[in-house]
Amino acid sequence: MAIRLEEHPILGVPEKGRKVQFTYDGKVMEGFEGEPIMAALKANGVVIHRYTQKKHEPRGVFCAIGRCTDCVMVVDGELNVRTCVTPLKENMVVQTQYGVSAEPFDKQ
Amino acid sequence: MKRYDLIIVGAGPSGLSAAIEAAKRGLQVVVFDENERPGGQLFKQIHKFFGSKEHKAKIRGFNIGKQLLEEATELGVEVRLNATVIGMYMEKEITVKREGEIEHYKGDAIIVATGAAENMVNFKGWTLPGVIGAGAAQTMMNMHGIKPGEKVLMLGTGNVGLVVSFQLLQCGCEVVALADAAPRIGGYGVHAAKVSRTGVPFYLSHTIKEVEGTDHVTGVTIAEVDSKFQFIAGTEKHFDVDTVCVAVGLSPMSQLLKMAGCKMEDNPKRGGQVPIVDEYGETSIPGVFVAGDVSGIEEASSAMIEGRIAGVAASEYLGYIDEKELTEEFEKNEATLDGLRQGMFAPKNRRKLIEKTEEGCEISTNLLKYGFVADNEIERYPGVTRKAGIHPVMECTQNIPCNPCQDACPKGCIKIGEKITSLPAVDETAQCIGCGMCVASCSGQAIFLVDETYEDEYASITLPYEFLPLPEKGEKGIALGRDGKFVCEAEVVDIKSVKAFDHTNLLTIKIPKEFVMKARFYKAK
Amino acid sequence: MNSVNDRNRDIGEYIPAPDDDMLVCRCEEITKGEIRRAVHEGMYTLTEIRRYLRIGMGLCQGQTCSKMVKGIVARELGVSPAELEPATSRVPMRPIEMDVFARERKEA
Amino acid sequence: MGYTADVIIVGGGIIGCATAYYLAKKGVSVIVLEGSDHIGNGGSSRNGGGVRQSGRDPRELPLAMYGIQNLWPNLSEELEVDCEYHQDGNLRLGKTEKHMEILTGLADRAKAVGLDVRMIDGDEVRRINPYLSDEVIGASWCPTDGHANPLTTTLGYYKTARKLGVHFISGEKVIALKKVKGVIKKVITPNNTYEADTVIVAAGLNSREVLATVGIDIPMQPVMLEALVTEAQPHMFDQMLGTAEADFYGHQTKHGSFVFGGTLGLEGFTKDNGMQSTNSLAASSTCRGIIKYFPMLSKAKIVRTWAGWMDLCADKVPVISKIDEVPGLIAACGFSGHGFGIAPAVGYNLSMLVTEGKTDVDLQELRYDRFKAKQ
Repeated sequence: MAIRLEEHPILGVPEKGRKVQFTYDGKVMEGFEGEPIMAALKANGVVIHRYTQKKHEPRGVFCAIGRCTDCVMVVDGELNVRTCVTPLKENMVVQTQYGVSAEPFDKQ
Repeated sequence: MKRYDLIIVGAGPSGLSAAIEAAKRGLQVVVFDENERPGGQLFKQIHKFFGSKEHKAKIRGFNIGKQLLEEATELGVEVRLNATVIGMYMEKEITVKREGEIEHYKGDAIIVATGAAENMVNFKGWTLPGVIGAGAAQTMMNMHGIKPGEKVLMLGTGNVGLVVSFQLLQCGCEVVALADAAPRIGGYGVHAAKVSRTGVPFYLSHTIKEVEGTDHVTGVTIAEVDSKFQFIAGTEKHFDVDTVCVAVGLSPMSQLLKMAGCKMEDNPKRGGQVPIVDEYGETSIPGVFVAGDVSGIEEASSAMIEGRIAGVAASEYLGYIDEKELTEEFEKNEATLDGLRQGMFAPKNRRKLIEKTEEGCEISTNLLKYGFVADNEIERYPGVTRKAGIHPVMECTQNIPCNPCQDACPKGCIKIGEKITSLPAVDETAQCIGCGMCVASCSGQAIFLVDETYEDEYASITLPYEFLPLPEKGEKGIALGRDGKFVCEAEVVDIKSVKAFDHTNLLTIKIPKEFVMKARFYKAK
Repeated sequence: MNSVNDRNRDIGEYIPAPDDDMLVCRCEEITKGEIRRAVHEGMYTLTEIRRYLRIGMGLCQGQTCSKMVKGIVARELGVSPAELEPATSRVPMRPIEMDVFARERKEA
Repeated sequence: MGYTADVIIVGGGIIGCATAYYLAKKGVSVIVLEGSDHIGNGGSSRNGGGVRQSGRDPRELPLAMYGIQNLWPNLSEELEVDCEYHQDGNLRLGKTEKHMEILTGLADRAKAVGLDVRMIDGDEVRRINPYLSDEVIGASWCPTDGHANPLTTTLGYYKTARKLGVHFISGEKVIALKKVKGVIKKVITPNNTYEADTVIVAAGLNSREVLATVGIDIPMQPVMLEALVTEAQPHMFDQMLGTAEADFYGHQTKHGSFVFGGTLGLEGFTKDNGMQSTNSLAASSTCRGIIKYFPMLSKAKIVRTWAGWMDLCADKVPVISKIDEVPGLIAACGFSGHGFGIAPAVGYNLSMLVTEGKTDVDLQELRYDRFKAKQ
């Protein structure tokens, strides 16, 4: 599934930063520096960003502009990072957030 | 603490317009915006704008954003990006989060132009990954070059729902359907028509019953609702989708104003909680103004004018201009604003069922219910005429404030007249040369060049085409009708992509003559 | 504006509805049923509902659900949504790290 | 609508709601008149949630101890709401020798009244709470202190009292009290006149103007305090925390968020816009204070800040007292920013005062007529 647009009929070829590596739950992935973490994850097929605290339900990107905070993940050890507005950096460590932890619920 | 004459919160269409007007009059102005790029929602709007020249019509939203930013910067406005205004306090103080620190600023005047936030509705499964706001879809596609999904259902047929559906199609996503609980399409008919002709079905009086999937969206079921919005059993329709996009309206993002102590009111006509303001946009706190969606949901073009009014008013408040200039400027802008607030979709006509156009033509009921004008309805409109030789056919069927087509035609074939909302009509005395400027200039993509005498057996249709890949000359495909259904075989005989068309390619197809009033879209085989 | 609000006035019985288990507040995972029950327990204002249930007190501070909550409460009370005063937003408009809050830029 | 009751309570904060609840349990009919639009809209829903004995003035300490021994432990079951009461101790932290002197003084006075509070060193502090920075050199430790959720507790009292038949009316601001034939009788609002033989004024700061209408004055002044709350964090500790300098106090809630109150140094001199708005400098100041003690919280995000006016009494302890000159009138106000923890005990004892004329806790030191000029 080609998620990234090679060329847009109106906007042309998307401008992107340099290609960098980051990890998602330990897996090495590639994305473009400066794009939101969310975009890089989506391009790699990741849609579940976290599981909720009470009901352990999956959540992903919802508003994509930093308001709803549903897309938060653990990034470089910091909790509740809004991945839709946080730029990707080289070697970032991105982890699924379970409640308020990067540890899956059965290990908490 | 750093103090400015004028602090503007929000670098969208209204904020930047306000900044320009104030800076022109000598005020020291700073604009803060939490986003990485200025322009607010303009940067997600890739369609051409409606309106007239002074409303920047036929320019694409993101280009308007760029123009405004350039103008503001040239005038010495400081535009601070990645700068989130986190609080507004007494004595017109704000706190801003920027570069990992908190900054304090005071303004002798403040204009709050924070725009709007998307409304949401809940349904079973609405929290699953893959259910997104329409704004999210726009952000992904137009800001980051990412497709929101492969197969998408759009909930909502207001302008946002329609425009975003078209944008999804432009990115190569499949839009399986548009659904809306309302019995009629809420947005501009032309926006609906350009989606419909690509083959996307509309389901009015339908809403989402359930989104399916365990850890992300795998399908959606919609069902018909009665006049009390209760589901009608047995009307369920299921679609396999990976994405559900929600576009159910906007609400003013007025929290800062309430926090600051401005008097507020709940005004459903303006979209929710809004500050109580005077005609210049001044709130109950002297020197605190608002402009744009934060004081009532409207189009970006109105937001720009409101911004200008507030910028001028702030200049007068601080003594940079006198009251006379304020009044003159106000009257000028107010007239422009009035121009936009006309027609079927004017704020005053919201929620009204309009049955006839200003010209007395019956409104297409098919358009309101299914997204396209039926073949037997189309010829009642003044822009739709038939004659020998090449000529424009303007399928513009609702009174909206928009007139670029009139100016676009170098030969004067198109008449709208003084009243900007009038439907375009053909001037029979003028001679069309087939240049296509009208086709490219129509923000609603509702103008076609038709030549019924192209060849003996064949007619040609020139249509606007904003998709990739572009078909090649000589390619054979099929022509679709306004309803998106197969009409006939078609051959591409010409493609024009010139700079003046601004990315609207003009595709000319050859079809058997009898389908000349039916075929309105081309699809490769 | 304060208006007289008699907490004994009859708003009828709480009647369970089939969609009571539908989530309204995505952040705090509060359902429609919880909101409806809270109204019948005497929480007649949006501010009380918020304080009682934590609805709108999560990461997004009610930006996503407040309009829906308003609709549900209004319906339960039998009033128009416009009559219900929204809860006042508070600083900061977006979540801010403590160390960022702690750093105030010195005068240039 | 009934306009008469056995008791009218002016003020629907936690004191009014708790008193109404305990009175209703005894079968007394009660009307509660709340001036603002919301129940518990003053300090009741704006405080830091401390249920402390340590650090209190000896005059109000007996109330605090009474509540913790008799009322708080079962409050959640009683009110059918999660009050989130935790009794896991209070650490009052010190970073300097001067801090330790202040703390020792406070501890000594509390011990004299029979409270288990002792001084501990930095290592022991970190055994109790390993998240504290090395800058902490010691603390006073009161193991029977704790914290609770002021919002659910206040609204829980309201909900349960309402269920027992207490008549609550909000948006009904009392503008005057009126005696009839020498005893209290009427409670007047812009809309209605209510009547009762007993009136309890528990209206926070507004109590002063209400009491003035029957010629009574209690010296108190408005002081704005601020608090803030973080996003939820993994569970770390359950103690209530404070500092010798009072630069912050707070705890981690059941939800996982940290609620902290803090000071700015300009208390008593700040103002608001009528919406109990915060000061632009306060949150930053509080965060700086917290980070010094809890460096690991520096990346925790603040999601909300708020402010509230406290009714600071001239001698910083409340008035809980019958008013001799106005038979039937009782004042319960001037809680000076530490009323939440003692509210159940105040409500319970006030209900006794009304129905039996006596109380379990001696309230003699909290009389309204104790304020005297210096000699």
